[in-house]
Amino acid sequence: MKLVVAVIKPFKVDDVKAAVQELGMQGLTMTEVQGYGRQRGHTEVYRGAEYTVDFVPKIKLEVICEDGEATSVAERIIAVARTGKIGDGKVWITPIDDVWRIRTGEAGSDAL
Amino acid sequence: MKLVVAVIKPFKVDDVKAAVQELGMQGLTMTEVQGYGRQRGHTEVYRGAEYTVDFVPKIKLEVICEDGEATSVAERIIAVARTGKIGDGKVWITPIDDVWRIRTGEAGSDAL
Amino acid sequence: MKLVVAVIKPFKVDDVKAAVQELGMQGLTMTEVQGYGRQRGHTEVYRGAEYTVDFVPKIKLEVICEDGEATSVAERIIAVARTGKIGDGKVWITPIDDVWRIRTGEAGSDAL
Amino acid sequence: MHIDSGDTTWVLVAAALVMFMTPGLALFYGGMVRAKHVLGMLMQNFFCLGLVSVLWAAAGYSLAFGGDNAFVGNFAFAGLHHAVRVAPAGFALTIPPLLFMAYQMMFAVITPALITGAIADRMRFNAWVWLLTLWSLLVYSPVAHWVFSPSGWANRLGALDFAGGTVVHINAGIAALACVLVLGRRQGWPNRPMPPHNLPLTMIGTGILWFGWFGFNAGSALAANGLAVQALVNTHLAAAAAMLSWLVAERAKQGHATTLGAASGAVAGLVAITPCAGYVGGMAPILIGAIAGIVCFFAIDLKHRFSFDDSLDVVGVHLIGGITGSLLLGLFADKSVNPAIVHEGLFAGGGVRLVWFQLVVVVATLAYSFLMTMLIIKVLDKVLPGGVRVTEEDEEAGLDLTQHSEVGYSLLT
Amino acid sequence: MHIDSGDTTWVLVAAALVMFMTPGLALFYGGMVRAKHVLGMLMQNFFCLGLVSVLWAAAGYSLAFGGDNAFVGNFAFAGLHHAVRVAPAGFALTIPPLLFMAYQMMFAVITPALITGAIADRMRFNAWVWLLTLWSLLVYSPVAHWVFSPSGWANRLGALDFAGGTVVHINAGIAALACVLVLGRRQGWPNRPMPPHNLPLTMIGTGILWFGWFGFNAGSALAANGLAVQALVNTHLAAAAAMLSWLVAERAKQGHATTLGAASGAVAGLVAITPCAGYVGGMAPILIGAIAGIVCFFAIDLKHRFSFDDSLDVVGVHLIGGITGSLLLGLFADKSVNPAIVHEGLFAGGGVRLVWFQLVVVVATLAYSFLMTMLIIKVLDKVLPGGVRVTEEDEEAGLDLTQHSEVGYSLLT
Amino acid sequence: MHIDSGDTTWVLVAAALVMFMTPGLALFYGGMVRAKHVLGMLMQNFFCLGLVSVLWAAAGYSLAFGGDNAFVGNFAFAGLHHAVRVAPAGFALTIPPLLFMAYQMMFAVITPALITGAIADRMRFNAWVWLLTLWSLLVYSPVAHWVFSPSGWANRLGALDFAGGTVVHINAGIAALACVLVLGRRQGWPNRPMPPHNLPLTMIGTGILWFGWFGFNAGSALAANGLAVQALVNTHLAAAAAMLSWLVAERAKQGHATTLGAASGAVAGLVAITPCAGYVGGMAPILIGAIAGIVCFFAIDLKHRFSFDDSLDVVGVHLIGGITGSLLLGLFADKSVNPAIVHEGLFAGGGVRLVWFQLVVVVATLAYSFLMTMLIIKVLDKVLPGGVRVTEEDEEAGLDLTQHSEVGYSLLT
Ligand SMILES: Nc1ncnc2c1ncn2[C@@H]1O[C@H](COP(=O)(O)OP(=O)(O)O)[C@@H](O)[C@H]1O
Ligand SMILES: Nc1ncnc2c1ncn2[C@@H]1O[C@H](COP(=O)(O)OP(=O)(O)O)[C@@H](O)[C@H]1O
Ligand SMILES: Nc1ncnc2c1ncn2[C@@H]1O[C@H](COP(=O)(O)OP(=O)(O)O)[C@@H](O)[C@H]1O
Repeated sequence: MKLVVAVIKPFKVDDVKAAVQELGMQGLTMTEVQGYGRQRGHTEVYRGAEYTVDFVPKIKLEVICEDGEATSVAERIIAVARTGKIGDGKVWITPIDDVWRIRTGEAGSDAL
Repeated sequence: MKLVVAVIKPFKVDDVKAAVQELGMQGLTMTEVQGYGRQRGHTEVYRGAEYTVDFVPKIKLEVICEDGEATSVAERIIAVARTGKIGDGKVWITPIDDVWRIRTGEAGSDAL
Repeated sequence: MKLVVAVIKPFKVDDVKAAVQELGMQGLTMTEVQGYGRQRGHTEVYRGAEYTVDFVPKIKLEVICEDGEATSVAERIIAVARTGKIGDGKVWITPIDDVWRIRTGEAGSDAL
Repeated sequence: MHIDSGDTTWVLVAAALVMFMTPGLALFYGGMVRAKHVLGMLMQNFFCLGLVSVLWAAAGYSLAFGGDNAFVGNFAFAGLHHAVRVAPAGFALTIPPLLFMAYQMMFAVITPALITGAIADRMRFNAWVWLLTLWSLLVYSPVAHWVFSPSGWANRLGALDFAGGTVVHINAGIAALACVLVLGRRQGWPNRPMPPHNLPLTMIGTGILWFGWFGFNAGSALAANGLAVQALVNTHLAAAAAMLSWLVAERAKQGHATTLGAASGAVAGLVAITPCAGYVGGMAPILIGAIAGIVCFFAIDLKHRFSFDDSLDVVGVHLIGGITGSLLLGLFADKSVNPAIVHEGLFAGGGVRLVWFQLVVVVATLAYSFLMTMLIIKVLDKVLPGGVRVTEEDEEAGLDLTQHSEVGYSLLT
Repeated sequence: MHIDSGDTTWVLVAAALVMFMTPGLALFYGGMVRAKHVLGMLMQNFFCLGLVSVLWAAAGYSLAFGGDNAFVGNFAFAGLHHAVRVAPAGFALTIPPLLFMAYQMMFAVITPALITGAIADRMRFNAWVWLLTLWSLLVYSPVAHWVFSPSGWANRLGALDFAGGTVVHINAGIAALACVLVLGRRQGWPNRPMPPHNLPLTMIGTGILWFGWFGFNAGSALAANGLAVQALVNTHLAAAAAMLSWLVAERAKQGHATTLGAASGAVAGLVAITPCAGYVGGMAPILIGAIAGIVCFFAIDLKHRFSFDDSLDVVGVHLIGGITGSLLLGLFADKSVNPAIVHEGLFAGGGVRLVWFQLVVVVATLAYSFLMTMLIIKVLDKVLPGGVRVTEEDEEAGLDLTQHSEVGYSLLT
Repeated sequence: MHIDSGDTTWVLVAAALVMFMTPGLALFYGGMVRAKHVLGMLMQNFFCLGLVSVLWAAAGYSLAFGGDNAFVGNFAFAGLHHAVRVAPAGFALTIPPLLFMAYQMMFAVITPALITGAIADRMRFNAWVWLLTLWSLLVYSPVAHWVFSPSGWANRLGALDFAGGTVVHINAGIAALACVLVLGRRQGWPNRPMPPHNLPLTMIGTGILWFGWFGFNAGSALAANGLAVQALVNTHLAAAAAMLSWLVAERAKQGHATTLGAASGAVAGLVAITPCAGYVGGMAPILIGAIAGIVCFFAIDLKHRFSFDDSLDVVGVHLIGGITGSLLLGLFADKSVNPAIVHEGLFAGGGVRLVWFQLVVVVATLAYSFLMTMLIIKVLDKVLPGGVRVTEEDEEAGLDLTQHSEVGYSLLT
């Protein structure tokens, strides 16, 4: 089992979700995160005091899938989430020892 | 070291926390996430415009534990977080290379 | 590739970000989380009803880096995030199979 | 009939202020529920402005102020018939009669709205619509007639209620208790924490309520005269003193003076001074407020002692606060403040007679309102498909989504 | 000239209430946009208080109420010259003339503010400043002159508009449409969900609007008399009835009565009763409100049918609601309510003449306002560097950050 | 004594409006602090309504308006003794004397509330309670006596302050500075970003403040006459002009016109016009407002230059704005607007005498208030266990949790 993690631009969530679904994945988990990287943040001004905010809102998606599916899921996300502008984000894959579905207790592939 | 990750229904947090504690785990980290899966989302209506919201609020719990404890932690979470209805969530285990406690710099088991 | 994960006190974010940057890391991802551990939470009172809140706001930082850099990143974070008081948090390292930059499709080290 | 433009202005403004209290109450309560129920709460309150206003024009006003029966009005003013030119029997108004109708309409709107605080987070909206309709016509109008109409038995008895201690607060408070007994507790109460989701919202509501209450109490003089001024001063000082005494009690008992406590104390004082506003003077409002603040602070514990889930303390604040004020009036009512008083209070040398009359009206209101409300809600629970309470799943998911298909906040889009 | 202190107080209060409506509108709209645009919306509204007030004192008041031309005022009152002592021609005031200026100023402020709901989330602030300046002087003042000034052609014709059905709502509503046609749709509309970010904020705004509208409509009697009372009652009942009818329609069509629907219905009723407030009586306001609630509920679908992104339904609520009220007045206007009526409505036995006059003024307002607004905004789009619309990136990032360098909420610091 | 119902209504309403300003101020400030301190801020403000009102009835009113000493009142009205029937010496009221007491009470409440903006996020609640008590009796009442009481030395001198430029704004502003100097800076200031946590809340507060300020300034005419009207118009136009000038300055200096800037500018204009409201006319309020907007915009930088953490710019806006208005009045005061003026302003041909008198009163207020406040807070810091400032940990955790055991928002339950 693998966990594919993607940090993407927020407005790409629906497209990526649809794309992942098309590949047959039945679910995913999404988290609101703040990203720091090459993409510049912004400046805020309150009564003359200027604050630089370096973090940019991003969405983190996590998809658990079979070992064999991981790369294709990652590639699909990369294709769909791309705008070509700085800050499009990252995708990475980490190993998973085991996974269970809480409702049934099923493990492994059956848990997905 | 292992990281046990659970995505559960929000109102189960307190029970799961208590259960994990009973197993001797000294801490955990919780994140508010949005889940997409078999469980249906809901529809919102604003002045006639209907929006389907596919994501359902979930809680992600992360517990670091010894290799040998991981499965029992996972099983305990599965037992406690189960309602038997769709959307109960997933539990998975990932490997950890090393862990430290920031306050003391202790590593490995001592860090927990 | 490795993923260094740190759960720290919120007001340490800027310092840790700066420190990680000095080590040459080009980016990181931050999530607002709630931690449970040795650090006590607090009590709230609303019209006589007392609620104990066990969870304490924490920040989770994730940094992807080369295998060789992981430990030094972790150590640097530990040094900077330390206040010496309970609740300073944890740092851990997990393996990553592969990583891509969405914008360009570059993989591995080039993705960072 | 002489119409005075100054008096007319004052009652126009007072009507507007009392109208504004219902949105204020919505926010006061809305901030105290959990985020997933906030719209359900706001809606139950705002809806009173819609439904009760129309019912009032159609029949409620007439049932409260038409005719000269001792127990209930008639249909003489139904559909606002004659209401433009004819004042209800027994009123010597210096304002257009229709303005009296409008001013009283705002009271009819906010009274049932008070109930929503007790039944928070678990009533089907459909059931609320029916409860509101029936309660407004069958409970509010008759009780208003007893007390506010010169032909009402309570009024004739010489019992006093300047601006609605019985009609509004005790009436709504005991009705709230009846509803809670039928509805049952929120799931998880009292073990699961249910902290207010947005106290700044509650404080906005508190500010609006305090502001509007000047119209409620001082407007009840129906003229811009010394009595209105006395009522405004009493209102303000009672709220202030009750805030202080609540905070002192809270600090003593639990170690902290809370923001919600300040708001709650102020409201308790406003409730208690409501019946007294035009009948007491000097430092009496400060005393009445201070007593009410402490009494209500301890009264909110009743629900824990007797295990009924009066979610936002309508019983503790409005019922007990209203009773406190109504009975204290038996002590403090003072003819030198208001010559219209027939029997003076105990401390003004009038003996216990007024205390006794006050008690009679309080008990009568408690009994009538409790029984009628019980009847109404039990019948509704039987008759309405699905009963009066939402399903467990819907309660868990929240009133906002399940009753109204909306969510309160989408801060992250 | 006799100054009555009661009347003066009422109009002082009414002016304050109408002023308060602009912040109320800001919140009403502000809660409905997405979080990243909330300050942009609040700012566009609050800014009207700053800019239009100064313009009004400088020239706008004079252009609306100076002189006796049928189409536009003159500069007799410019810079408030003479405005302290001299009432505009044709007014027999019992209040200080300067108060009339102030009261009308608040109308001039809120009218263009209504437009902001249609153009939400995509106009450059700079463009709004210019649009506001030109629209206020070239559109609002002349149309106000036509209808509100005794020498205006619409007023002379015998057409009726008690408090601004044409001048305020139709005028702003059709201008909003013109702006939307030039600006285009928000990115992603109508496919991308754009739910309100903070409905409690919208409900605060609703409460303030309802409260303030008493000043808007009942204040237009310019005296504290029976007419003001009738206007207040009409205003309240129409809002109530429209809330109910909107909710019924919504429930029937989509299965749920929503909080936003309750607010929207109430505003629709308030809009429709605005022209009628001092001209109808009895249960007519309930009828007018109920009709407006349903009509506007269906009207908000027009934008989907014709694919124009009237973001917060200014066309559906203000334009259509205003037309509904103005035309229904042709049916319901009733001399027994207000003897100043020249031609009575159809149902009061006055024949179709008033309907016809109402139609003429509605059409004239639609035509003039639409064309002038179109002209203004097209010229601005050419002349202003960067045009009237923000860039795609700025729209994505939000008006708050890009136009004002601020964010609305930082709840987690 | 003739009581006029129109005048009485106006002052009743004005009292209600000024009361409403304190919740408005609470929200205005509350939105600007960080989320963990929001209740602390709201509480400090709402608490003024409780404590100061009771103190005012007990002694404060009497110390401000009792007797005919030049420097301070006496105890003639203490406990509201005689206050129902007897007006303070020198007042020819057309309203019930008790109403004058109530109206002035609202000023006494909001003045110390202004200080909370400067001391945000770091004072123990306990210390605030004591500071409030002492400041109210020892600073507010005497200064109010000097200026507002006909027997006060400043009043006798012929210096002018229509609605509290010195008594309220300069007095609170300089007291705020004294408190800040003793309390010290917030941890991390000025390096750590401390952005406003909820600007929509601040804008709600701004709307309420603007609305309430009509009661504050126009109510100070104590009658519903041309003077009240002029004061209302001046108030509105000054706020409008100051909003514009602040935004222009901001835009010029930093490239953006901000929402917080619009709110701040409006408040600066309201502050500056306060002393002038019933003494100037024509376009003078626009000039005064425009000047105040720019002056205050630059004044908020003083704290950075001199490194004192006046957290929400009470010094920059209220102190400097109040001084600006008080001195400009020396130029613009105009007998044709208000015949009660003894010495006219420079531009009205009265020479520099009034400027000089204004300066004397400003300096006297600055000196007295600064020294007394300094004394009070230093003594409290010594005497109170724990001093006046919260611990470092408590400041980090927030006033809400540590002072009140509450949190402002729980949006996710
Ligand atoms: N080394 C890293 N570890 C974890 N997350 C990273 C890392 N570098 C970038 N990110 C995440 O990816 C996002 C995009 O990165 P950025 O450098 O701005 O653009 P790009 O990926 O297009 O080069 C960041 O906002 C951050 O959330
Ligand atoms: N493949 C997946 N990868 C990551 N998270 C998943 C995956 N499938 C489901 N989830 C998470 O588990 C939650 C529950 O899944 P769901 O399919 O709704 O019910 P169940 O687990 O009971 O079959 C989802 O809301 C989502 O957060
Ligand atoms: N076993 C664990 N698994 C995951 N997170 C943990 C674990 N133990 C602690 N944490 C996280 O670390 C934070 C700090 O832990 P705590 O025990 O309070 O202090 P310390 O690390 O200084 O001993 C917790 O708030 C929690 O977020």
